[in-house]
Amino acid sequence: MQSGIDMARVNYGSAIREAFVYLLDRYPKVFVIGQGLWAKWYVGNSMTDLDKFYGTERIMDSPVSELACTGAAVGASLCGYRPIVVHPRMDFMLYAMDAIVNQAAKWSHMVGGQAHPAVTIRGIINRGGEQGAQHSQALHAWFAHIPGLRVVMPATPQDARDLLIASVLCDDPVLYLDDRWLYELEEDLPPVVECPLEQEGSRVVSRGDDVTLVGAGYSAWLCREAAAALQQRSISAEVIDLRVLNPLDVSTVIQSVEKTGRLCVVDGSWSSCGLAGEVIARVSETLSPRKLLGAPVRITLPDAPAPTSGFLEKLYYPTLDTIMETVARLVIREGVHAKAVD
Amino acid sequence: MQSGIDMARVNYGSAIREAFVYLLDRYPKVFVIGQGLWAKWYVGNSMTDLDKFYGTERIMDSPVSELACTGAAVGASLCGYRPIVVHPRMDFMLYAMDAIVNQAAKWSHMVGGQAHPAVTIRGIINRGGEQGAQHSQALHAWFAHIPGLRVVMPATPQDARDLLIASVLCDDPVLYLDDRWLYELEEDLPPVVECPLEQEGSRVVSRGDDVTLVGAGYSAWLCREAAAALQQRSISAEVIDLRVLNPLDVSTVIQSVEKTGRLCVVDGSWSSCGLAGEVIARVSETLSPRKLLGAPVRITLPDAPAPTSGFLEKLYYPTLDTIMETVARLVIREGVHAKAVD
Amino acid sequence: MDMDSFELGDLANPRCYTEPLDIGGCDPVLLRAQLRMMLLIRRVEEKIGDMLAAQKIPTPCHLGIGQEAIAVGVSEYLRPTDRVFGAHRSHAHFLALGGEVTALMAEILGRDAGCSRGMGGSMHLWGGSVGFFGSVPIVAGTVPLAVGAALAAKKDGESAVAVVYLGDGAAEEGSIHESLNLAAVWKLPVLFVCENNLFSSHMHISLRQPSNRVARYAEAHCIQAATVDGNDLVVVSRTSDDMVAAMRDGGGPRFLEVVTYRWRGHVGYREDNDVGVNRSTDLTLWKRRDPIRRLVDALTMAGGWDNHAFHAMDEAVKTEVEKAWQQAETAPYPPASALLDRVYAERH
Amino acid sequence: MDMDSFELGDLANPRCYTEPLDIGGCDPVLLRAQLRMMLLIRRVEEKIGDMLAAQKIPTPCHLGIGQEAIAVGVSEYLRPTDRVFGAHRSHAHFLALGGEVTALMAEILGRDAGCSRGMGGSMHLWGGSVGFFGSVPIVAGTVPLAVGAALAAKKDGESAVAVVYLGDGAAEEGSIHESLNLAAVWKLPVLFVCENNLFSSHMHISLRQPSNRVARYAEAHCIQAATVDGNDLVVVSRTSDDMVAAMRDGGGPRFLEVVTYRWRGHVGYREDNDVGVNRSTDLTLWKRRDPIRRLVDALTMAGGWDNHAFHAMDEAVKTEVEKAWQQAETAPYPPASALLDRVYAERH
Ligand SMILES: Cc1ncc(C[n+]2csc(CCOP(=O)(O)OP(=O)(O)O)c2C)c(N)n1
Ligand SMILES: Cc1ncc(C[n+]2csc(CCOP(=O)(O)OP(=O)(O)O)c2C)c(N)n1
Ligand SMILES: [Mg+2]
Ligand SMILES: [Mg+2]
Repeated sequence: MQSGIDMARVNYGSAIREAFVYLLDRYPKVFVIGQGLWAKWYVGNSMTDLDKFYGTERIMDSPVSELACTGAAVGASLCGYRPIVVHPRMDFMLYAMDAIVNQAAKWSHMVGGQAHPAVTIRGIINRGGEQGAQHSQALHAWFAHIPGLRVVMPATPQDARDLLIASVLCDDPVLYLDDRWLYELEEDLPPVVECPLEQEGSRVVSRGDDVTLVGAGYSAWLCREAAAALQQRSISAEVIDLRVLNPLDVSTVIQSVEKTGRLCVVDGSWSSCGLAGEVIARVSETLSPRKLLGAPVRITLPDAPAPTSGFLEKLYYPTLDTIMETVARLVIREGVHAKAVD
Repeated sequence: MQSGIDMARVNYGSAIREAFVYLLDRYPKVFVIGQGLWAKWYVGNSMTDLDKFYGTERIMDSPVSELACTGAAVGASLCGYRPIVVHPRMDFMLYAMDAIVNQAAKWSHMVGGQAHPAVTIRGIINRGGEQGAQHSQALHAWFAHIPGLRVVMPATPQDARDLLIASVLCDDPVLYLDDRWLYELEEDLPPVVECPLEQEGSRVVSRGDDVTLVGAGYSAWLCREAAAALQQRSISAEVIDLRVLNPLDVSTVIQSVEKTGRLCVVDGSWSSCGLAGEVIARVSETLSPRKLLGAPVRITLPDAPAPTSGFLEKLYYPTLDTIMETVARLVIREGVHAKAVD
Repeated sequence: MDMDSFELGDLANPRCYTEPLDIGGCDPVLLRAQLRMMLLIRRVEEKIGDMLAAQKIPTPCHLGIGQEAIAVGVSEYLRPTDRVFGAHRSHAHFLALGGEVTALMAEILGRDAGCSRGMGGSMHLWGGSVGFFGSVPIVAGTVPLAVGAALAAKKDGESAVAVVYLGDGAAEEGSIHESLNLAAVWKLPVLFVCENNLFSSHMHISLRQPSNRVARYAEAHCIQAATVDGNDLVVVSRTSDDMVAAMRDGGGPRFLEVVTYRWRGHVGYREDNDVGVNRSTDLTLWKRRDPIRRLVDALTMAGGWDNHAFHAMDEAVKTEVEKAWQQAETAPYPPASALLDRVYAERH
Repeated sequence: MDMDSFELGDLANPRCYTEPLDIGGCDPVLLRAQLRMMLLIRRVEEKIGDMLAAQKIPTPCHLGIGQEAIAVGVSEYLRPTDRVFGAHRSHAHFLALGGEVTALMAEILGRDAGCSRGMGGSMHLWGGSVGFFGSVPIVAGTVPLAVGAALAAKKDGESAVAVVYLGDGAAEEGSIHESLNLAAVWKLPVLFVCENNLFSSHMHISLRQPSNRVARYAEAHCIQAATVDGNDLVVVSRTSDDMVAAMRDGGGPRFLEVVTYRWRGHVGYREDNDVGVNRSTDLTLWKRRDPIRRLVDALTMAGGWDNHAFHAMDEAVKTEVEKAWQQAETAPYPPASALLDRVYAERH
């Protein structure tokens, strides 16, 4: 670390809170609307006491009306505000799809680029804990399917903070999707430097030669952990954190797979028409098949809604072990030291 | 054609109507609910005068309440009925996502397999004609992403009829997605033979050796037309109609690509996390890369909402020409007569 | 519960309210300007109808002929800093605010000179400079947006208001009710203008709702509402003036239900485009409740106005409309790059 | 508009309605059975609360302690052929219909013997044999489903009814209003039971709606509604009896608003789990409006019932609850295959 830069250790949840503080302090047009903003338990530690500091006019807890609240934020954004809508679970957003997909995503295009809904829609992925099928979904692939939306999925405390700031300062509608399973993750953060969201994309977060591991959000974290553990087995994995899912930039993935010849994509949601398949498709359509030492692999949820019983939950979610076994099989199947041909 | 079988020439729109007639005649528990069912123009010729024949109690036109109407159909299906909800455009279904995705898709699983919402949700893909961004979407990939739903997308008059019947007789929630651009397509239909939806899957609709062309719904039709035209250029394309998008069966595609070594997937919706990418991902993760003579290709919409101006619409939708050029490039790039190695 | 107040009664009866308007106390100069605006809207829409019939317009158009008094009355007291939203049937909403006829025509023809730069057509209008924040065809789609625009106005603290036009059919979408509640509980300056034309496409309101006065919903949300003859320019103007003034003073949301009837089918140029319920008898009667004719009659009775004056005005309007159409027809299409360049803000 | 009828008034005042119930004209045998059911529900939920505190239950549980009279009163006149839907706080709804305590406990513990075979936990209950069609935690999620069940009942023509429990918070979801309209316009036999406990998680109704009587929405949709003390078993029973009887006779939908208060936090076992509005003073008062105590007092005053009888009943109930819990605790988890086998019907 360079000296002279103030680093502060924060976790993912409080890094999100820091982004709110940063934005609310500096940008009077920023306000927040959503459910649970005046409660202590809805959004973990990611917004603690913001209502006390910034007032209930800027931190607006709301009736149970996901559609109108989201639509209202879209409308306010058309009047120069930069609202952040908070959905404490992505599952609740199914009520708000019209505002997000029919209105926000299409508004700029429909009106000839003359107005832009600069709204940020924060959807929290909040799985596990025996919450069951309606309180566990991660629907990022849906939003990544829709042109006009930007979708970010931070995997680290720094990204949790900086991508939220970038999302809110972006003139387009952005889905900011954070994951409760990451809230305890700690990191030393430098001071904020604003960066335009359009310039953010996927990033190599650890270097390796044998296999390319790709994920976003919590899955990117799993990939990093897996890479560290694979090191012990003498498998050198390169890890790529996608960070921005729409527009999706896979250039880093392609470069990496060109080098490693092997691809494993991890995603904590469903497989079919999902994010992992998209990454595999992009790599497959871009690279000559000869560059690949083996068929790419994805690790996703089984084709089932989330169960409640903790016993079944353990079988349901991808774990470090799943990834390590899969990667080991992928690498060993084709021999660690095979090299791609041109 | 075998003698003794009664064939009748019908178009896709009236084939849908025949399925309604078949179901309403034989199954007293079938009823239909949705917008425009008593109008002449909403659903083309696919339901003409059904209200006159079966009464407005079984053909229920509805208030403009997509969510409650869809939810009501789900509820009725839990009481032994087999309702068909009609959404004259898929765009309107964005209001109904909770009933489809949180409720219907998960109901069986959530209650331990003790109850099944045997509801059919018909969404019409109704593009073009300068209708613009909110009246042109084809969101089949979204539903293909959700376990618990079945998704069918008929490309021929016979499938339009038979898959509707199979959908309604299936005990699971089914999205039946038909396409207005196919309504004039004619075919000679044999009498109905009921077939369980679970046994339906993708199908090779024309044989070829040089390239595998894959599509669903209108895109499958485009593929068939393209194959016929490519014949003239001495390119032999095998065409696969996916028919059922969830659960998606790609065995035919894999077998075909094993033979042809080349894959081109056409989809009339967006690329990212869409159907075409899913097919490519499945093939890529199943087949050894050595089986491929070239990188797979997809032809989809540009990453933009649908424009209104007819001038832009022409640039927006994939055409026969797009497919033919793409396939020609794919085949010629790697040489028509190259063969895959094992 | 007082079910009487749930019914429109005579307001829905086309045999009533056919007499000349009561223009007592009105400014005659203003009235003539409003008449001209109503006439302009009508002639524009008639022209669009003709061009639809001639198959010169491919995009679906929803004509509001017969409903002109509403937009003209409501717009009278609005300012360019207010935020107005429409829906699928919004030509009048756009024009009444001062939106340019050529920009509307060009939009309908999908040209780059259109008010939405040719990206939207009839169902997607935008007019930032006149305070028209946009119209889109998803039923009820703009209603929550208008609530948000009112929230923004309240935060701005400069007494701007938001206005959203919605139909009796739109009132069946749940988001309307969520929006009414938000507006009420947060006391937002938003005027919901419900154009109750008794139909949602082919379906009469009696087939869709248990009673025909839509304002009962607003009242349930504790929003002050009025239900008036939507074909009476004077009543619409006065009521919306009062409501908008109260809203500017921090009085919270208002709901204005204006009872009217559209003369054409749900979509397209034909009169008979609605099935399921036979409209033709009613339509003949409703044409006698013509908002334009009733104002003209009143002006004539009041003196200083005659047939001649009317025809002169009409000719001028028609010329304007023809000119606009011709300009629009020759305007270029958007460039091919518009397809991708207008998706995100940054690519400009 | 008559805004008075929009307010709950004394019904929301915990100092009122604390006296023993008026049980005049009631069948004492029935009353005791109902008392036992209320007691069973309370003891079951207290047990669940204790087990939550002891961290023996991982799944989120929403306790309805204090609200027992509602489910018991409403269920009295329902038949197994009726179709009842609940939501996130539905233990009482399930038990009052005759759902087995063991099946509930096992479900909460995620066991295969659970009423949803361990796939749902506390927030997803199913009891086909007693007419409990399901409860799920998406707010308002089941309301349109109940409308559909009522539509099915009407089509069946056998005078079954549908019932759906919803909260005051749920009334803010647009789908409720769409559902009310469908029920009204199609005259469907569905009883909307709105448990107005004045809170939606941490938010008091005064922060969420412009007035606190939810039944005003139903009235706007022309649905006959009543608002009653939800902690008065007799009143709840009688009103729902009347309503259900009218519905069986083809009278169309009804809306029953029952005013109550929950004694625990929104989720979990604690009392103080709500923030933003200080509940503690009110909670102390509301405990004096205890639906069980008020019935016990009334029975005691009427004679033939005393403390001793109550304690005997209570002990029997507690024993039953303990036994059920122990059975549930030792029941096996669903097989691993359940994950995929229960997604679609066909794979059985
Ligand atoms: C969500 C949605 N559902 C259905 C439609 C089809 N549709 C277009 S306009 C309309 C009727 C709306 O009626 P109303 O709100 O009364 O407006 P009017 O046409 O009478 O002006 C309908 C059902 C749509 N565009 N969007
Ligand atoms: C669609 C949706 N939005 C938000 C939530 C979070 N949530 C769960 S229960 C609840 C409160 C509901 O209040 P009410 O309907 O009054 O029922 P009560 O808890 O008082 O019984 C909320 C907001 C949810 N589960 N689903
Ligand atoms: Mg209307
Ligand atoms: Mg409540």
